[in-house]
Amino acid sequence: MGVKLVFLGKLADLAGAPDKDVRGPLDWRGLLDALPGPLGEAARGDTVRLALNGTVLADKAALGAADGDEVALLPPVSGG
Amino acid sequence: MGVKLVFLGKLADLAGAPDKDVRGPLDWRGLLDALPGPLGEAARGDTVRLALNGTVLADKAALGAADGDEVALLPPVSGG
Amino acid sequence: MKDVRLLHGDLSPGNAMTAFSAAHPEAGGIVSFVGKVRPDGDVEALELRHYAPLTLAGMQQLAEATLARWRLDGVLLHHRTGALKPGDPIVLVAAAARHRRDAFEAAQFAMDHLKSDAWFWKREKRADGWRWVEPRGQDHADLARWT
Amino acid sequence: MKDVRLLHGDLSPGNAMTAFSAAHPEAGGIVSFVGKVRPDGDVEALELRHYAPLTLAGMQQLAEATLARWRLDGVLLHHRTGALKPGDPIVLVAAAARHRRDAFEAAQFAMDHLKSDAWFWKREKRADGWRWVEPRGQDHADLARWT
Repeated sequence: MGVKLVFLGKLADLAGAPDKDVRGPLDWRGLLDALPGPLGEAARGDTVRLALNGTVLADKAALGAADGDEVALLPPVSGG
Repeated sequence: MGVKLVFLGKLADLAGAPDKDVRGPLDWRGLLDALPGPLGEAARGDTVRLALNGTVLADKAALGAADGDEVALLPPVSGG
Repeated sequence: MKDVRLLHGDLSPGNAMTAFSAAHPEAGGIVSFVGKVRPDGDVEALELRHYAPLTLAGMQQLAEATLARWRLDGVLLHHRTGALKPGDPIVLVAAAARHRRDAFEAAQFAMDHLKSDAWFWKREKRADGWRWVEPRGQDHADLARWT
Repeated sequence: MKDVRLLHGDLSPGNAMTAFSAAHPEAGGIVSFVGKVRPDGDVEALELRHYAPLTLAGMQQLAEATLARWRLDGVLLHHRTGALKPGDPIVLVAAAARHRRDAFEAAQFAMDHLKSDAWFWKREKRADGWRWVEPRGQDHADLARWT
């Protein structure tokens, strides 16, 4: 059991899958290393936020995930 | 057949009836003469408007009604 | 498209909105307002009077003015007259539009005018008898927003 | 009172509004907004995705914020997720209040936030395939009104 990355919206298309398991522990640098090309670029963008186990992070660079955690990558939303 | 006066809202209470026939022709002065005490005072008030045959008069003093016409006295409205 | 009615009998917001929505499949958004006789306080009954030569024609003009001012697919104005009891719907206003902001503003515009600039007279019965209602200061302020 | 739902199946505005109105007999006015998949243009299908750990909780917080900001008897937020086709209702927002101005503002506040500040992701299918939708400039402007 590693860290589960969940890709929302257009990020799922870039990832080619809705989620992906990576080995923990995982910090912001490790996350970017785990994301290939366009997906990593998107993750760096100001409009993409991160949630760790259902809590949105105020500062993405403060990510600290361990095995069993879920990290969601949240691009700009659009509802209604 | 005279001029039919129609009293709306609280004016019907003051008049004691929803309408009243008076002899034509009828101008603004004649209308006030036809309306006893509190009803005449109310008619003079800025918030009461007049309609002649379904058309609201811009100037009450310009009233000119003949036998067969209908003059409505319209106090402040309240809907919805 | 306008759907303007002066109703002497029951006003059914649910049925009216279902029909209005079906009549406007092209609209992305529909805003509605239902006003009811409030059952709180001590109001036992309410009576709405209108003046046939003016009231419906004035509502039609209000609908036209609303359609002219915003980009709408349709507008609905249904207003009761006659005797009502607490909880009864008095008025239903709806606006269908491509963009929701237009629909919200149009519905408020129409409602503010029905409240204090349409040919209705309303009286309420309380324990101490019937009393004619005049618009609140807030109603006049709401209306003045649009001028 | 708040009625907040994330719906995986059909959203029925008529039934939901009938129940909401019955749940708020004390309210003098109820404003509703229904947003539908527009059948104009060339949108063939629409998909709404959500993120379970965030979406419903965020809607609940939005309902609380709406109740805290205006004097309301109740607020309703129903939002679809999953696959939709043109004409399907996506979202229903309603606010019940003593005074209509509160209800109109609250419904707009809730809707502006659901549109561009709630955890949904929307994509549309046209002749040239699927495309993810981002809020319009107008949506951001509508949201900024409330800050």
